[in-house]
Amino acid sequence: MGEKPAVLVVGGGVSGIQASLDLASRGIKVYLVEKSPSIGGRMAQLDKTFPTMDCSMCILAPKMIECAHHPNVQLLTYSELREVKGSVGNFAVEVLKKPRYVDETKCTGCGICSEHCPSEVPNEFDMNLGIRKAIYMPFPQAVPRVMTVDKENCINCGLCEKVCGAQAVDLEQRAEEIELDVGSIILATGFDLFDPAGLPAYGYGRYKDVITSLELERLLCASGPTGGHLVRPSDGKMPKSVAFIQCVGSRDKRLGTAYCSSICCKYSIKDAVLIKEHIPDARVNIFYIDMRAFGRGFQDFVNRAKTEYGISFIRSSPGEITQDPAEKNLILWFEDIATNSVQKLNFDLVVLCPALLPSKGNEKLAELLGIEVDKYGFFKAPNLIANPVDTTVPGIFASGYCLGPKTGDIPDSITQGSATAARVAEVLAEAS
Amino acid sequence: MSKENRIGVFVCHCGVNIGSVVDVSSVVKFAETLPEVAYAEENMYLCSEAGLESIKDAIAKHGLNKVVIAACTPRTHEILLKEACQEAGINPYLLEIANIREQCSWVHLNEPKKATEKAKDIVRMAVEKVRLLEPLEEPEIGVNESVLVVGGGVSGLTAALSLANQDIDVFMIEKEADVGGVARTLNEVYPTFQKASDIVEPFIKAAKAHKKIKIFTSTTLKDIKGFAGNFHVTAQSEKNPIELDVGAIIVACGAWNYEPAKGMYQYGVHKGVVTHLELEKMLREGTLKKPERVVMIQCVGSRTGELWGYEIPSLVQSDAARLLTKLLAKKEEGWPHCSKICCMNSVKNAILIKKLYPEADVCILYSDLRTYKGYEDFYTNARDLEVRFIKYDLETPPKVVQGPKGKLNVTVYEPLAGREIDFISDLVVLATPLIPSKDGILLSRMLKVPLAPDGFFMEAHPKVKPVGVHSEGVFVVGTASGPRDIPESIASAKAAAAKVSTFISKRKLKTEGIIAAVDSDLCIGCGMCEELCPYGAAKIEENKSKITEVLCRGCGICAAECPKQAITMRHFTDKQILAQVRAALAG
Amino acid sequence: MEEETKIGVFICHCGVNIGGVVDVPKVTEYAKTLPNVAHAEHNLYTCSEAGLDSIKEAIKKLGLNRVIVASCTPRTHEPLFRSACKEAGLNPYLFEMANIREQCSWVHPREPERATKKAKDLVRMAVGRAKWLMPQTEPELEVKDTSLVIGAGVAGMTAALTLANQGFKVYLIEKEEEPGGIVRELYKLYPTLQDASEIVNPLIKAVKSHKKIELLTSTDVSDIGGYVGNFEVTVSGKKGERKLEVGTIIVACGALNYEPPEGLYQYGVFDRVITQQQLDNMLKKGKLEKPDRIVMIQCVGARKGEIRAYQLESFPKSDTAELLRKILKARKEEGWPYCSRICCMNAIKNAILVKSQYPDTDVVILYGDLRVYKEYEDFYTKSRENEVRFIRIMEEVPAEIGQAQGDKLKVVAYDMLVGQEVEFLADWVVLSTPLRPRKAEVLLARMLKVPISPDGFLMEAHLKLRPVDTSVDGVFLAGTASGPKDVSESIISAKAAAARAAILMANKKLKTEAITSVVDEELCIGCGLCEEICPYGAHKVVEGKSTVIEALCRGCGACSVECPQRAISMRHFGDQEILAQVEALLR
Amino acid sequence: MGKTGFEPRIIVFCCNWRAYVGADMAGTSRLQYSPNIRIIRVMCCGRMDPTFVLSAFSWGADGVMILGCHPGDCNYLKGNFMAERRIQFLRQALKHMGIEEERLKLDWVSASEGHKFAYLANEMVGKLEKLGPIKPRLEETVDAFRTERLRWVMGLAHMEPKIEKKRYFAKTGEIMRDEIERQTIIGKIKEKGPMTVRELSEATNIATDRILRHIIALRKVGTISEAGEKEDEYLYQVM
Repeated sequence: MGEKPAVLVVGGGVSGIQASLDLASRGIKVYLVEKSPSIGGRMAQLDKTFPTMDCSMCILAPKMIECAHHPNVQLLTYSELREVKGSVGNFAVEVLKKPRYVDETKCTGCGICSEHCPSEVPNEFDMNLGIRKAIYMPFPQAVPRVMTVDKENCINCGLCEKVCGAQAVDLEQRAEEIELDVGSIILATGFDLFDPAGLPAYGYGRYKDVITSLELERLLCASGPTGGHLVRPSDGKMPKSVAFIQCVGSRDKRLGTAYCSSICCKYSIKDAVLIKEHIPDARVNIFYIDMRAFGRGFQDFVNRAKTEYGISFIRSSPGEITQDPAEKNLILWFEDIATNSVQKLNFDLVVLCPALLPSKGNEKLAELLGIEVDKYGFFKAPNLIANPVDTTVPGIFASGYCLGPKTGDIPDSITQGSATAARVAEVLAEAS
Repeated sequence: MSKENRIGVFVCHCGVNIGSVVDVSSVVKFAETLPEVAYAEENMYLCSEAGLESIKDAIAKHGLNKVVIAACTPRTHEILLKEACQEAGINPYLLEIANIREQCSWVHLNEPKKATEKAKDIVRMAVEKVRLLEPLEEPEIGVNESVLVVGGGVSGLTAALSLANQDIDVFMIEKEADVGGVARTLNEVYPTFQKASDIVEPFIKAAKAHKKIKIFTSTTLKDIKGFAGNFHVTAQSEKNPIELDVGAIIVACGAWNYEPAKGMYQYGVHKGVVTHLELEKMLREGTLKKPERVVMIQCVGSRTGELWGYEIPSLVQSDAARLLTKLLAKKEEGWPHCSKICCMNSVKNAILIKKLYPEADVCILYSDLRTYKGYEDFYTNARDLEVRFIKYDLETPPKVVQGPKGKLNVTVYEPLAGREIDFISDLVVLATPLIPSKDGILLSRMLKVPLAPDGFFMEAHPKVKPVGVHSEGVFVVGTASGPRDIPESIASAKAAAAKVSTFISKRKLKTEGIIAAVDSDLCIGCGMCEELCPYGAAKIEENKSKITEVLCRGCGICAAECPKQAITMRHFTDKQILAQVRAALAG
Repeated sequence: MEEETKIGVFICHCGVNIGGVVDVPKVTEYAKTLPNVAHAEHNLYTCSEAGLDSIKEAIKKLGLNRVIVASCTPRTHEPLFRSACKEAGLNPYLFEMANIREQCSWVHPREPERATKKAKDLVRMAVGRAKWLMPQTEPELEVKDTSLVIGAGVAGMTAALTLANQGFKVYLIEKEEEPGGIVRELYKLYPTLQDASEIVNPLIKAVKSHKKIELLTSTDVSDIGGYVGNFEVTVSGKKGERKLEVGTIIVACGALNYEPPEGLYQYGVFDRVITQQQLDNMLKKGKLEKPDRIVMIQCVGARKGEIRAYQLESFPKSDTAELLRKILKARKEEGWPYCSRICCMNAIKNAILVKSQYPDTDVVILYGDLRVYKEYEDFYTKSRENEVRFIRIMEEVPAEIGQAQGDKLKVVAYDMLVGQEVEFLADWVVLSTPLRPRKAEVLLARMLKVPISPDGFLMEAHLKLRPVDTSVDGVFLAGTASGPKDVSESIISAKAAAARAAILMANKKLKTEAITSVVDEELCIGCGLCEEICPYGAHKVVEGKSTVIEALCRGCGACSVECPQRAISMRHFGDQEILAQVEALLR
Repeated sequence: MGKTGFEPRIIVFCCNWRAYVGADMAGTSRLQYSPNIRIIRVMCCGRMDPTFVLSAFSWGADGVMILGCHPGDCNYLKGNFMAERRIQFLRQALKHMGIEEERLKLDWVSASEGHKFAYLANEMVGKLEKLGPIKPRLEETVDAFRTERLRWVMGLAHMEPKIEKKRYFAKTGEIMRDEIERQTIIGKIKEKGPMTVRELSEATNIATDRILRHIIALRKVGTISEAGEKEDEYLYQVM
């Protein structure tokens, strides 16, 4: 169906994947640009999804594979948007394909190379808790199933070249500039996490056992660094007491992130429940300001967390975390609003639920595309209610968390993915 | 090794060499206590016929299947002993030699107890290794039947001719424009007073004429690759590069004549001071005007100077490199060895002068007069011609200064008279030694042949293997391995030629069984071995390393580096070496 | 299939992934010995270009009519190999895969022998199965490129327009006289506080004028038949019945506001106890004369009561109307268990509106959790700046409403922060009530065979991954039909639904699985058991014989197991094909 | 050995072509040196596998000498250079193991340098007498030099780094430390049975978080796995 102009989707998270598939399966050519080596985005990093407790990867992987196999989808992983000219109907786009140092057509993803690679690197996919090699696949289900050389950490020893049965490694590979003509652009660049080091009182980075929720996801995940054995990073002890702190950076005017990230309450409950399933006799406290488990299915979830799993919810935002020098346990100081008293509790592990921020590239991207961002740096919809997935430039749409917390969670992201697909189809229909 | 080991240990007294320091019988007793040792005995001289016989007998009698021999260094006797084992039906690679002479008794003469302890350890180490040894086959390689002779001097020519006459192809490389070497520049040679040319010219003619000999003049060696039986030689003549494949190499690059440092005995300052080489020239060309007196000084630049002029810790340079610098610096220090031929040479020239100008007074200042062999009467002959021989101490060498009327004034302390004597002399002739040649030193590096402390080629064994060196297929003749006069050079050349022909005629040559083996199950084809092997013996084929046996020299670099420890060195496996280490520390 | 079976087996080393453990050549040799195997080979990477080519070649050259690849999991690579077969002119369903990596080499790396044996078994099983494979074609069916949108609320209209704009014919039916739904009633919308009309009216105008949209008001769906691509819908309106043939259906029937039972918070007892909807209405009409204080109570009838799990699968069959009555009655009393998601913002919005009209009116919001999620935080802040008071009360202790002097109401609640009871005199008590499913929905569900979620809304195919799809192909959900949403969320979901529907219609054709059930008319007695148990309604008994609607059949095979006459067989997973595997393994 | 006073035990690896002959030369010239040394003949000092040296130490050697041909004289062209690079690399490892550098000596002895051989022997004995007996006995670290990862990096030491030197050596150093610590961990577990992170940390005085990191790495390659629990901590076993 060549007559329809192609579409560029930026960001290979679940939202971008959905948009791509919906467009592709109706005969529209899609270029899916993803900056990391594999599509999958944040959802791939999650252990389970609330409230159904589906294994995140299990339900995502088929979509990823479908995307990879779809004749109308061309994956441009490990690539970035360089330049965009033109307007709706005909954008001229330049994509920079970063060198993978591996021939995608030859690599079978067998992983022998990384087995032998001497250079170890903390795996960002595992939130740096796990370990990967300098030549690596970020996670076993990665799509495309192709290795990538991280030159930052590569010592250029060439062992990978030698052991690769398929002769796929090419350490001399160069970056590639790809020119694309597309009729419309969908942005699905997702989010980054607030770095809790910005709130020194919580001692993130200072105490190894103060971690972020995404780090926890990896620790809980069966395919994570510890194989799903929940241990605390400092000494591998099973945490018998865990605290969740909500709104770390969210709803915080000082930090200029006044909004509610709108997923933390829900996933905290999920994670709390998971922890109880891992370590039944663990004490889990969730410190919150408002328990925002909004929407269908969640109230029940909260109730079960309380009654079935005996997770206790404390309405308070803790002031400080200190460490008991002897036991290395963490002491959490907070004001119990129910009783109006300052109290302290000991914890083996403290999980911070950081605010979701616009992903780092957004500003640049917005500049590149000439679209506006809101005061938080999320892409701005011209009319919040009537055209929620449009941006301020016709023909360019946004989907998923890059629109800001408009998106609650995965279903929202997917719905928006489809919605943008519809918008694209509309404008292309108009255009043609 | 399914069959259990029965090790025989033989400890050698080597006369008193070992026995006088190491308590041999206690070593034997100790050996008997070692695991898998079925038999142990001591022997006065294992390398003697009797000794070898007793080894063979013991092997037969006690059903031994492995042997440890504690004696001298394997470098000299291993072959011999291996053969003995072989004759007794034991694979030569199941023999291990414990070196308790060079590396024990001889170096701990004053500590017999500790030396004995050490000897025991060494024996235990050998036993431990032997337990793990496995029989090896030695892959055979063809031998190239042509020979390279480096240097076209008398000895080179001799060797070349005698080989050619045995129908062996000979290539001769000479860096000068013509062959003949030093001998050509000589006048008459002692003791027969023949013209040197009368000796050399026939050789030259014969060699040039011989169809089996190909001579490359004005040609210098560039590089030598390969190994015994299959050397690949590249050389450079004025015009074109030359490539040769030969089975053996004869080094006949000769020696240099020491040229005194400027000012030494006024040499290079006063034209009346010359070396014998220069004197010979005058005599040959008859340019020597009648002198009133000629003073000859012996041992100029020889028998002086340190054996090694360096302090050990700071030593990084290779000896070859150091020799070169010394050589080119023309140090006053001179060379430590006695050049052996100077005395006769001086006597000869003295006689020649006397014959020419009987009135001329010829005195030879010497410290020891070493007219060895049958040259004594040659010496008396000179005395009869009233050549004066005056002794001086090496400690107080003669002094030479400008004398009246352009003559020279030589002062020497006469120890017998106990006083100084002055001579006014027209001519002062310095007897300077033969010293290693630059070419020799360079060649030694190309051939990886060690040099002796004095800088000459080092014979495999000064007595046992005078013309062989530490590298198979390479032979040294003439003055390359030390000062020799013409007859001696010729003799050595003939000897070498004989050795070479036998070496060549083997046609097939067994190479070391000590080569690398790859366990391809472990090999991941990383190519480290290929990268590091100095001989290109390791190659990656289908992601696995393959060793080309004839190329492998057994250095073991690959084994030491192999990331997967997939490479084992036959006869020097990790197991075997570690067993030795353990044994060494077991005591 | 009279022609003899010629099976080609291709075994993959997958580098060392398989080859490193399983003895691939052995397995290959073994494969050759198996019945019907005409060719067997092994490749380093069968999935590589070279590998695929060798498959194609073999098919053409040797006339293979079955192909087996023993390598990794079919889940990732089957499509690749299938297409290779296709290119070589072999029906892709004659291809079979043996998973000897994920399910063999990778899981038994330390037991090569047993792994090899297992690999052999797996190959043998595949061979056994391959013999019985039949060529299959994936049936295609027409998809009508017209769509039916049920409900002309914001969601419905948006969906309709989105499709129409893409050139699809859309029937938009609405049971009221006018399109617009709930939103038309509303005053202003959060967070922009723009008039609802600004959103609704343009949509209404658009749908009325759009030539691709046929708007049928005062119309109800009376019956739905057919299946994806070919639904037959009967609608009844003023102009009587009418049959529509559409390819897809979008359900946008919206939701209702929960009306509290009489007496809950004195609702219906005191007429100054009203719902947010009523307040909104008064504000709109400007009927609200200046009050001193308004107290709002959140979560009235929401987040309460138990969730009942209905037997969903049996649900379509049970008497819906009856069940429905029960549910709604029960719910009326105990309220709905879910959080309605929009009430907090809605309350805040109204509070702000009141404040903007009467700045000195005291507005108090009693809440348990304030769920102003997303960026509505600003909105929340704004209200506080307008001095709206938020009081967190203990949810377990609901506020009490009583009559006070005059027409004021007394509200007593327990303030968590102060930790004690607080009392207010209020002119109005406003209850925030949730959105709840409407009756029509459940009735529709029956016709559409779309299951209902435990809380009574229509259920998505997958809560996470397919939020606007339903388990019935061709039927999609827009707006509040699948649960509470605010206006923009409804619009998004409507567009999403439109997108999903458009995919089907744009392709005009729908390829369905070839792996479906087939009925043997001879054997079928039309007992209808298959119809009973088929989860997708793919079986219909027509004239005493069961027929399969391939478009609906997903190939689960339940029917073929249950069929008492064994008249139903499955394509590609027939009894023989499966038994052959078992047999191959065990015999 | 039942002797009074400290008798350092020294293993000397001699290359077959020069050093060994040099040692013989010392004998031929009757040069006396102290009998604490035990010579092991290898074809070339390039054959020296670090595990030989480390084994020697772990089995009680107080010093190890490796003697080869002078640079440029190697019978195998470059074996001695290789040995040198390798030994440099090995020295770093010794640091991690707390073994004094002087205990390992690499030097060149040509066939004619009997003097030098004797000198070196005595010098070494002198040094070691000062140093006294060797303290650590780390069999495990020998295994570190059996690991592919470390050996490969060692092999690389012979080639010019293709990346910026500083980064390169930082990396290789880190790899060495990792492998040594990991083998130590494995060794300890093999010796003592399943252990917890904390127990391991106490037994090896490696920080708990490093231990955990190693366990994560070893777990990934299936070397180590959980083996039940022990007061709120996982026990780890070697597969």
